[in-house]
Amino acid sequence: MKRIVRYGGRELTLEWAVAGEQVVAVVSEEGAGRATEVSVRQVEPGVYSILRGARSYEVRVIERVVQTAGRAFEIDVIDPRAASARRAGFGKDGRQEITAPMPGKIVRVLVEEGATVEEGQGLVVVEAMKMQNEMKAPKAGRVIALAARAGASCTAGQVLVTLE
Amino acid sequence: MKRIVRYGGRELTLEWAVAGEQVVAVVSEEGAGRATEVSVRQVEPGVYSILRGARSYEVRVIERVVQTAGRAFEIDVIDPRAASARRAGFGKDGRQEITAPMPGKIVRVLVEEGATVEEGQGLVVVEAMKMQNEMKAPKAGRVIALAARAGASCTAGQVLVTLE
Amino acid sequence: MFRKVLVANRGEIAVRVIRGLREMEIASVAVYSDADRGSLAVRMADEAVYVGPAPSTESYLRVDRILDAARATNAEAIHPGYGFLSENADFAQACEDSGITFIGPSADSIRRLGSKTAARQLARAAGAPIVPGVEEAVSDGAEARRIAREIGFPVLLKAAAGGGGKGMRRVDREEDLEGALRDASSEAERSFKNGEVYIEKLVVRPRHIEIQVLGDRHGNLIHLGERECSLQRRHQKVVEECPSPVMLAYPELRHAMGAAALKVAGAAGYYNAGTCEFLVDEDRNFYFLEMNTRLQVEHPVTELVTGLDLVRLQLEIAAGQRLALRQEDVTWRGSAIECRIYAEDPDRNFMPSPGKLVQLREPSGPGVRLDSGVYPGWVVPMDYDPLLAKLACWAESRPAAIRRSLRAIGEYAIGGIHTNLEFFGRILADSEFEAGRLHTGFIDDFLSRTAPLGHSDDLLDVAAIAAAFHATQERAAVPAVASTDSRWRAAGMLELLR
Amino acid sequence: MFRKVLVANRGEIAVRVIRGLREMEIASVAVYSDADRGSLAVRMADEAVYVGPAPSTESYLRVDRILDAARATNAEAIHPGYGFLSENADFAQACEDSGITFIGPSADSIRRLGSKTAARQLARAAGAPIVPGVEEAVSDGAEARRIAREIGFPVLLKAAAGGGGKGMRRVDREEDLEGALRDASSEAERSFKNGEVYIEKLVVRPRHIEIQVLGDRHGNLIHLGERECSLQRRHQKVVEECPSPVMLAYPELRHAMGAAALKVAGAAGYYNAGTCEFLVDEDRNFYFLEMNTRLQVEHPVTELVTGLDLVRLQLEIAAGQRLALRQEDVTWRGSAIECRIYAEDPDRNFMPSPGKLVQLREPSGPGVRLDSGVYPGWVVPMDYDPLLAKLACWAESRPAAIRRSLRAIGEYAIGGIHTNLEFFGRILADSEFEAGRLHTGFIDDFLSRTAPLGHSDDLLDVAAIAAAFHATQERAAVPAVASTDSRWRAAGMLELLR
Repeated sequence: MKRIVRYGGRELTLEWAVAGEQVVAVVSEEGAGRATEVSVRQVEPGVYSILRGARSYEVRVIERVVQTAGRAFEIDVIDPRAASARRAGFGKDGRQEITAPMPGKIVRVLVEEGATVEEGQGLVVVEAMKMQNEMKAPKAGRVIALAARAGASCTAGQVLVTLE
Repeated sequence: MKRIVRYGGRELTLEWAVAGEQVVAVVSEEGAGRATEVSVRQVEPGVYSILRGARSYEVRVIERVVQTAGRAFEIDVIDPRAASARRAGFGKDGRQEITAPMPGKIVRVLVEEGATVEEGQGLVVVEAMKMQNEMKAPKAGRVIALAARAGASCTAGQVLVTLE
Repeated sequence: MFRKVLVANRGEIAVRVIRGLREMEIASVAVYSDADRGSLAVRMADEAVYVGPAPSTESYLRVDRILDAARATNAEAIHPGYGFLSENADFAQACEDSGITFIGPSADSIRRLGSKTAARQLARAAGAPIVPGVEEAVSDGAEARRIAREIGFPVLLKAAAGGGGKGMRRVDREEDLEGALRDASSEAERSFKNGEVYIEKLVVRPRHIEIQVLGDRHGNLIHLGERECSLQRRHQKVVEECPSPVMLAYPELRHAMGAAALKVAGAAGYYNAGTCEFLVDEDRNFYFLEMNTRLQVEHPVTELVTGLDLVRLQLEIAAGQRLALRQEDVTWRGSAIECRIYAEDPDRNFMPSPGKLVQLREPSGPGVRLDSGVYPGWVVPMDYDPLLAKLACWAESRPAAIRRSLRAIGEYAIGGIHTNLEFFGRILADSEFEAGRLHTGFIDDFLSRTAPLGHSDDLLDVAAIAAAFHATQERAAVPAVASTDSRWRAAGMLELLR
Repeated sequence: MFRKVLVANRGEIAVRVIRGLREMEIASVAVYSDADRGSLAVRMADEAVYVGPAPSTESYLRVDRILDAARATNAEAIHPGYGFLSENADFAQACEDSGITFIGPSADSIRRLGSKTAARQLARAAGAPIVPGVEEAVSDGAEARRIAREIGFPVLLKAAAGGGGKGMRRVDREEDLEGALRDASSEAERSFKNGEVYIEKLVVRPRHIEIQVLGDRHGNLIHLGERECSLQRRHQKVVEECPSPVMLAYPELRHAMGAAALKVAGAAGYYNAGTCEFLVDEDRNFYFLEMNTRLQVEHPVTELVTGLDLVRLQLEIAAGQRLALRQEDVTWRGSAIECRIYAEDPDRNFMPSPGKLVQLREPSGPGVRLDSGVYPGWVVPMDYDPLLAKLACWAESRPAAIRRSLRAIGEYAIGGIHTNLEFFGRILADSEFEAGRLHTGFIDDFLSRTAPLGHSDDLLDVAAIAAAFHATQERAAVPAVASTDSRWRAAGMLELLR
């Protein structure tokens, strides 16, 4: 089995073979490879008990999030054949999108479309779980799109304001 | 929806309709029917929160076993169309089958095939979880079949000895 | 004693009260909004009554619906928990008017203590020290500026009816005053239906220490010692402990502050469990801040150290019983630390993180108490405060309690939403924390002086293998049962791959 | 202190020790058989080493493999837990010979106390009262008959090397003696590799009360009070508590029995945690039975009431530290009750019930301590003893501890296998139990004088609806999210169906 694994800026190539619950894997990064043998047992849905030598790890996987040893990794696993597809990224032009940091409710909109704003000026106030968060302008500019209405609810990552 | 429900010696007929998570059901037993309305929410796999009026019940279902309010019911749910099929029972002839009460290991066989035994005489000793249980003859008779071998493991309900 | 009690709350505190009721063989009635039909409280209660849509203003804050639910189920008393209607004098009054016992102080006590400004006047009159500041609510920016100039920046804006940091703002520069005042007031209005805000002097590097008091309806009043709650973020408590490290060094401070707390409670004719909050400066001067006239979120650390059951005591007091306990009967054994597990993302400025709790493994074993309001598969609503559970660990000494907490945090796994679990792992392992050098700015300092946990490539490899395995699981199935020899079989392949 | 310790055990006690080690910042090494690769202990330990096939004689009882595992991981000490090798003097010796600290008493102490016959001689010499009987192991039936006639029926056959009721038989009639002797001896041989069995007089309606002792390697020896373990089935303890109800009425008995226990331990040159078991008759005469030279299954009740951590004390003692604790420092606060949750079917004569644990909800909250060795999805092996977990509840008083235990049992749900959970619900609600009138025959009496819980048709209807719903779920799907109005919508249909 072979997969490409992306974590932070890094890209690892993983090749492994399975015998029973023994897994022999080679992790290579920028040409250099390290071989490793582990015993993998799925103990609960998405929960793996991994023994590497005597060392015992409990690893929890939910979608991209991998938790182990009190740390959380955000890992993308990509089938080499599909790898290219996932290369997309945001092309950075002059525009700046202000997105909702969490699912919640828009309690106040402090600017209007077309308005020019200072850096750090408040744009929108979002509330979730009784916590208000004021979205500030990351830089001076003009509001070219305003998708936020007071009283409306929003999802995490939803674009509320676009500056130029 | 309609189902036949068997519990202990009793047979209930259940008819119900669903609206959202409201369930209106009529339970009839030997002609007499009682109507009831409950709110059913599956909160975990096989776990149901049921509100009947204000009364709150947590009900856990695993195969035939239904646990609620500190009690366990063994309930068979039968589709009326298939009902007849489930009517089978054991025809009681002179024979008596002694079955393993639990999965375990046969540690000792105390009789031989063809031997005649007294009521209460020890036949086979089964061990599981460090607990030994001696299977005794429920009545006097002759061993006509002996499926138990010392050292062999057995499953719950497996026939070990047949008396006549 | 009551035969049936309604719990006018949700989440972990509703579960806590339901447990207490069951242990007293009192029937419990939960109330629930649309968001909470499947909540743990509803699952555990003897009865449950629907009180409206998800927004608390349409359900948990609706006095009429709560009272209707109590009447419909013939509940004899109502336990308000904390937050929501717990410090609402009109609600307490409405309960009594409809012949239902409010499990809390008198409406009159709540009124006299509910507004911080009034409470501080009362405290000063009773002879308890208070923070320099102005006790009248301020409305317009001009007045605010005048007062702030008087007592000097930095100042603190606080909601008069507030609690839990809502409607609270620190203001360091005059130019920020107006905006902060507007936000604080509107947040206060939204949270407490009372926009009143006042201004006070900000004590530098203070400890936040509170005293638990307990009084019956016959004038008996005692204190159960302190809780140190200095670890806060956005004025929201995060870690609480008993005893306070400063009291371990200066035991007499417990008695001095206890005496001050009893003065305040006594002056307010207080009964029920209540909490006097103080700021303590570096010279151990203490200033009364406010009194919370209900069960405190962090009551478990007091229960663990004193061996008392505060919920049961509340019920006995509400039923008119006399306190069997005298001050000299109260003893403190060992040390307890509570961590508030919030649905929030420490890596993204602690943004709330509602959503489905896909995986859950809860800690247990010696000295571990978990008061949780969640279960695997529960969808954490975005409509309420982000508290999921409280992890309270007891041990013979503070260092042992810290190590036990770290052990329990290591066992605790929550998947599907972000939580501050890992953050607690870092805080409790911090040498400043272990040294007990705490103050309300501790967490901000901590965040600025420390970095998130690093990791070895070995650990990354293990994580990567698990992720890849999980992703391809359907095809490369993991056997459910171990095969004895497989353990040795694969050795050869290692060569092959090298 | 040690840097790394191997835990030569499995199940809940392995988890308990691993937790203790983590709290002392000592690395833990678990060992596992084929049946335990996915066990909670393996998941929680820092390291885990495979020691063989499922049968304990090929894994957990293999001295050579345990020692190899310790050497391979550079463990400095071995904690044996209870059962398995914990009371095996040769193992203790083998550890010391290979330079690994055995966390327990000296091999010599184990030898002197390991055989009950030897232990009783030692106790008598030390001036502790013992049960009338014969101290030599009996082999053939003729000798057994002679002795039994001497002391009179009923008599008890006990494995000299035994524990936990294995190789133990009550014999009421002479004609049953031979068969019982054979069974007891072979069971003893199988369980302890020592078929020695002896005979003693059966004390009628005795309480089983034990004293926890604690000694260091410098001759300091104290006791931590008693545990009442009278509730037994097939000589297997089921419920244990501290304090004993009889000591609540007669506190001086604790000190008398404590003194006797210290005599025995002192005479054996004992160090580590240990337990002296006594029978107490209705006139409160007590007789020394045996000493368990290891951590006791039911140690949590002592920890809850004394506030001490027995595992940590064991480790400190094994590391050669002096006991900081003096007898007068030991205090007892409140009351604790432990229920042993077994995989067994009360409706079928408590037959073992191994298999897959499909559902699991564990209790928590105030005063609840759970020492569990299982998790949802775990397959309980048939190769080992059926103990799944220990539920220990603490409260200010015995009645409160009983009600708290009942509350916790109500929260506790185990699905997929049979357990004795419901049985505990009945026992703890029993008036005889509440009155504290306990004796080793209590459970048999209880079973004969009580009937299983009944139920109303209402409850059956609810169960039936859930079952039918579950069976048809795929088709009549239950919405994951509540629809507000549906609550009112269905009303009409009710008419329709009538």
